[in-house]
Amino acid sequence: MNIAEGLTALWNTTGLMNIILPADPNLKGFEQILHMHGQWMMILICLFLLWLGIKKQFEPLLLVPIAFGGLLSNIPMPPGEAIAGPTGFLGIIFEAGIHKGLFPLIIFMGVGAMTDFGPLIANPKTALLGGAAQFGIFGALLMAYCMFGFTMPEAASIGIIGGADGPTSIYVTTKLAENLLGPIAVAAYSYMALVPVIQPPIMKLLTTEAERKIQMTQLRDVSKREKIVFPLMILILCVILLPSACPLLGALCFGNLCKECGVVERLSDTMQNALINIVTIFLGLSVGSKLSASQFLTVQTLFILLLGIIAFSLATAGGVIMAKIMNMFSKTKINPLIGSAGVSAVPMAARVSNKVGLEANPQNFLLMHAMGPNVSGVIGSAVAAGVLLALCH
Amino acid sequence: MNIAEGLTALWNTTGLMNIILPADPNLKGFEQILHMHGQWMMILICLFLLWLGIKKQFEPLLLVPIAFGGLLSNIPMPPGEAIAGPTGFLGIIFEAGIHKGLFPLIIFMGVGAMTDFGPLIANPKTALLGGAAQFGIFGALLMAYCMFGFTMPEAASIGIIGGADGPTSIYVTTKLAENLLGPIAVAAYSYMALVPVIQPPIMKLLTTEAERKIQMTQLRDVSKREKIVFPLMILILCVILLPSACPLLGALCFGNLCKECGVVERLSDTMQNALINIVTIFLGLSVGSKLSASQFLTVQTLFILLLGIIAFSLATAGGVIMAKIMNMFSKTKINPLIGSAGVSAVPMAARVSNKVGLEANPQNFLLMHAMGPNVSGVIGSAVAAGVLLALCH
Amino acid sequence: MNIAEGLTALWNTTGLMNIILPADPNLKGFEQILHMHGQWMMILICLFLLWLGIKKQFEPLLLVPIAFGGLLSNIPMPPGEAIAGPTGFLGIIFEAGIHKGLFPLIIFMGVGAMTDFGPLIANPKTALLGGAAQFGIFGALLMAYCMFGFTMPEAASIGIIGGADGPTSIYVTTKLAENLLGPIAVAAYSYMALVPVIQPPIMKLLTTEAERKIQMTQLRDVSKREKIVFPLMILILCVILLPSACPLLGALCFGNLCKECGVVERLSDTMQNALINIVTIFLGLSVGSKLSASQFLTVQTLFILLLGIIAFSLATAGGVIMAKIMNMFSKTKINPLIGSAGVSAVPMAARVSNKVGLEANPQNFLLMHAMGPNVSGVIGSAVAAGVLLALCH
Amino acid sequence: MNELLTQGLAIMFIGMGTVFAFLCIMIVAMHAMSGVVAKLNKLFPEVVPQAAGVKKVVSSADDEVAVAIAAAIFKRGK
Amino acid sequence: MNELLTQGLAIMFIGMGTVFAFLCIMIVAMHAMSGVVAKLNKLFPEVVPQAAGVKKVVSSADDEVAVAIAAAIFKRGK
Amino acid sequence: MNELLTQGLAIMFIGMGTVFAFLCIMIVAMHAMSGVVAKLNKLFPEVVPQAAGVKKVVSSADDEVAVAIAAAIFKRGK
Ligand code: NA
Ligand code: NA
Ligand code: NA
Repeated sequence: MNIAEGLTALWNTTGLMNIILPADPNLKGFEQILHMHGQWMMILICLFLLWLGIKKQFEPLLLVPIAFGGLLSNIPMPPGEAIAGPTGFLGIIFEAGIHKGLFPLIIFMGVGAMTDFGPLIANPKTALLGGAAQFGIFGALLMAYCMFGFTMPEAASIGIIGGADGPTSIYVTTKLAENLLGPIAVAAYSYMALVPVIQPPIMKLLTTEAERKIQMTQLRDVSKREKIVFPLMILILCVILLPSACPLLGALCFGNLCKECGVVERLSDTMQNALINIVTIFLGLSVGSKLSASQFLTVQTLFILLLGIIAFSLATAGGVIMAKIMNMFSKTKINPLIGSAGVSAVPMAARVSNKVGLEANPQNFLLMHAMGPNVSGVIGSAVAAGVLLALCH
Repeated sequence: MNIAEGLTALWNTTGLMNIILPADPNLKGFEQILHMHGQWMMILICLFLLWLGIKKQFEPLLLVPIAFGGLLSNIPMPPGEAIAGPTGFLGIIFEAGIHKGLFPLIIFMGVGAMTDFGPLIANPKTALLGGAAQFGIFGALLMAYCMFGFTMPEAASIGIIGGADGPTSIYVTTKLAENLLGPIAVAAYSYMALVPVIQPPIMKLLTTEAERKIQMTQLRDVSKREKIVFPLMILILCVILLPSACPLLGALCFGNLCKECGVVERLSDTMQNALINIVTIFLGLSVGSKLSASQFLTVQTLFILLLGIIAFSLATAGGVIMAKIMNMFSKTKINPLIGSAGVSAVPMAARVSNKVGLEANPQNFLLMHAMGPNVSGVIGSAVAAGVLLALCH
Repeated sequence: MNIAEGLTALWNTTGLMNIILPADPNLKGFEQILHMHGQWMMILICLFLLWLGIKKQFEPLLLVPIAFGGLLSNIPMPPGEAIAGPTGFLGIIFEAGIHKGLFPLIIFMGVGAMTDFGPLIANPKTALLGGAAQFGIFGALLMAYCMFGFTMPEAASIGIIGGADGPTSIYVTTKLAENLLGPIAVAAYSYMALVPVIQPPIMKLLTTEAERKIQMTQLRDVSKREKIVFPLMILILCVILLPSACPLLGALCFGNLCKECGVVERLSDTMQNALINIVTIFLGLSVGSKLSASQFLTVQTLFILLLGIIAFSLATAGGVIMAKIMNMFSKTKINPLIGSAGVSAVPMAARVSNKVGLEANPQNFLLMHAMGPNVSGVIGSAVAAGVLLALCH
Repeated sequence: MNELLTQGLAIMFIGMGTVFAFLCIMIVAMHAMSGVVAKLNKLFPEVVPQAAGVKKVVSSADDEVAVAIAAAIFKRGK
Repeated sequence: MNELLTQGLAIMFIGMGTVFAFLCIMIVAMHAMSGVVAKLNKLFPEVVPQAAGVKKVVSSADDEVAVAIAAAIFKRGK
Repeated sequence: MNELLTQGLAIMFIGMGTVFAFLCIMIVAMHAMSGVVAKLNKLFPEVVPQAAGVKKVVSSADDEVAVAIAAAIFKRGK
């Protein structure tokens, strides 16, 4: 090898040479453009996602790694050496952590170890609000399946965006429609960050000023024993009724039991910190590695983004309307604003309820009341995920 | 699929349908009952283990994850999707971490990084007490092999319960008799928690009031250099004499060297905290995944539980008697109560020595003296494990 | 098996029996000696490396685990059970973490999360010093290839020692010449620790007293935005110009972006602590597992040690001379002592610049000025690594 | 299209039905649990075991460290 | 030997050339970036978003904990 | 049964023998080590290297951070 040859070899590996791929004679029109220009377009999109994460603080803990993973996976590399390929850095992590389903479950453990089910135990009926909010999942599924031509497993994965629960979305999509993982993850986390924007207009539209002013009575104290028994009870119910939801709910309950039982604080601390952080880094990067042009720059992605916002809106509406229905039959009224917290997106949705409530009545602190539907929304989404995994597999 | 079909499909996956398996025409009597009813019985047993861990605080750091892993692995799932199966969450972790032997070794590293060999270095002859306590291992092995019909590798795995050292038990059992991993791990950790109950009567039975009042002289100071050289010395001895104990003792010595050398505190801290905690979570869950009815609800498990307590008792007696023998030949008397600390179960056994000693003589602080046999018991068990791995493989 | 048989079996596994292997009739002379006596010689060498790490504090965070891994891997075990073999503890970790390239990249992430590029952004032209210091890499490569008979991939791996960057050395060597990983890693980390010894004489030889007294003007403030954009800019440049450097620079930039963007502190903290510490433990141990006699006790190792120190010296000289050349063409003089910091070895090389500068002029604080070339040296080495990976693969 | 709609609606009804069924049973179970625990709390007041619990939180591993620290202090105090 | 030297020197020139090319382009890009960012900082002063940024650093996960803590305090304060 | 007992006892004797052999050699080695180290400690008193050791514990990675912090303080102090 002399200098000229070496320079040529090096030049041929540069991104300048490969960022625009040569035309493929078998492709036409838009597909051809995508094939040729997809990589640098994806790099721009990932930079936009980074901006959303850093500047707009859209769930930055996930969106920054996802977007960076997307950047890395769209680097033009010689075939067989792509960072997201089977022997590449991100490809290996994806295979070990996402494809086999470990990472979302570990994150769910951490979520369990951070969640306080006390407000739900103190006011069990608010669980119904978390159930009604799952209407977002099935409404979006129905539309995706009947109107947008997705297959049933794809439609189920898209619908689950309405669960407003990142790890659940990633877990279900990996099992049912891995090809849509990139756009679904991006949609799920983006819309979770947009909860304070999406929800308030819907909440105000569906409630009267008087309803928004309803004050709720102080929650009762919840004893330690109840908090310890609760995760076990959920798991047993899940075992009896819906085993397919058990990996997700089992991980959640394990984390929560470790938190509440008070004798394994070392483990609970680790789940809430070192472990969840490490897994978040790798989950984000490797989910991002699925942001390839051929899978992301499609009309399907637009549909997914559209269906995702529909799912969030339906979920919000479902929770609020359920609260109003419950008020028809119950003497102790609940403020329908806490219904919107049933979408999960813990604890942002509960904060939105609180904020809108304070606007109507400055003495009306709904935060703790909204935590009940909020955490039951997590359980509800996991149950819905179990149903979809059982039926659409 | 219409609603009726869907509901039927879902109903067939429920635990209600599958928690009691249909009768197998090839099985009879007790085996048939186990086959049909084993899963819910195991769930009850796991709930009992959880209660032991949480309420009775039996080694909760291990018993809570083990019991929860047992719960998860006994959930009736469609074949091929079992959480403890080869593609399930716990199955994957078990394969990667336990079957290949990594987790117990990593925990042993952390144990090394937490252990202070100073009291042993200050009074080397107490190592003999830690040796004598290994009689529990071989006594139980002998009984398991000759009286209970276990094979030699199984008997060796059962005997090692008497080492009172969880990671050693798991490491050896994984190599020699993986089918017994569930009951052996449960027995090992349960009895370690029962040390304050099992040991005192044996200790009092074997010693006179006068012996229990023996006061021991203050331990000398141990210099930093001795503490640094000690783990290397152990490793070199192990290399020369018994390479099959090197994975275990090597991990222990590495952790201890990192602790004592004083120049890698970052690593030592990590081994004692983030790393050991993360591995404990996954080790516990995946060991628990071996708590299946077919492997746990057997008469063998009863034998193992019985042999385990015999092993602990023999180990305790061995240590105490050895101390009395040593007193016959030595001028500086040692209090035989520190002999029982030779079973390991660091540092609980040392505390028991201290407590029983204080009962006999309120001025008699045996804690530091008991740490010598206590840590040498860890080395002794690892040596015994090496012998068994070399001969029974 | 009776006692005699058992004792014989056990005796045959002891290290005493196997530490000196039987003569191989096919080998002669020095090779025969190595074959027979290699293991205990390597154990002595590893003890020496431990002494360097603990007593002399040569990069102890890496050298202690590497040396201990070397100890463990030279334990005479029955074939198929070697700790560094394919089913052994260290062999499994090596395969999963080093061979697939994950560990060095994860460490590079952590390095990125600890690095402040501010001083480089404030004074961009100092990047040239970090470039000139890469002369060490290519000078040593040339000598290794032309004078010492190494193949090109081997020569490239040896040259990269001159990058003074541990993870880069390990990453490149794993890809190009895995057989040399042991000696190259030892050389890289040892010489990085020797920077305060190797560099000052060269620096003083190449500079005049007047030059060493040059005072540099205060660096300007760097805004948060610049620090956030910088890692992205580097990555984009790398994508365009040299995709083969993208895994390394991508990991570095990801870590740095997480540090600077300010919205993912949890992740940045984890990268700088739990994650980098855990990976350092396993990287060190498993790199050490390549310290086998047949690969380390060769004349090549001597050559590598020699070439390594040449590489460091050339790198130092390159940086200093470049600074003097730049002073010829620029009005604002830079102190050539900061040129030596271009070798990376962050932040030790920058400290050496500062110390030698203070000797010449007690008012001359060069530390922050030297951080510019120091961190650009990291980028320069990664670029050089990319070139070598692209051309020598 | 019609068949799609039938299937989609079937999934929707089954799904929402299961979610509500699960949550309703959960609500019932929570009320039952609260009742049982309230009785338990009366029979075996929580305070004492709790306090012990908090104390004993230090795990065996921490104990080990604690012993080592105690030893160190003991030495130094001499 | 001669061919080795040619090849070795080729790698050296290509390598050093690439390193310097990369760093020179980087220097130019850094100057450009500094200019652009300086203008940006004038147009949209950094202070305000920064302060917000620092405040909002607590992640959603931390929030959850914060809410739980707030709840606990709230209860106790009663 | 008889053969089982023979084998079991053989393992027992070998095992306990090995454990005691190992520990006895360890005891001898510990005494030897203590002697050697005691002499070493006289020849090269431990205090000085120890103090240095403690100081230098901060690893190169921490140093990096330290430098960054120093830089930040330096800037602010201006
Ligand atoms: Na939800
Ligand atoms: Na023991
Ligand atoms: Na460098």
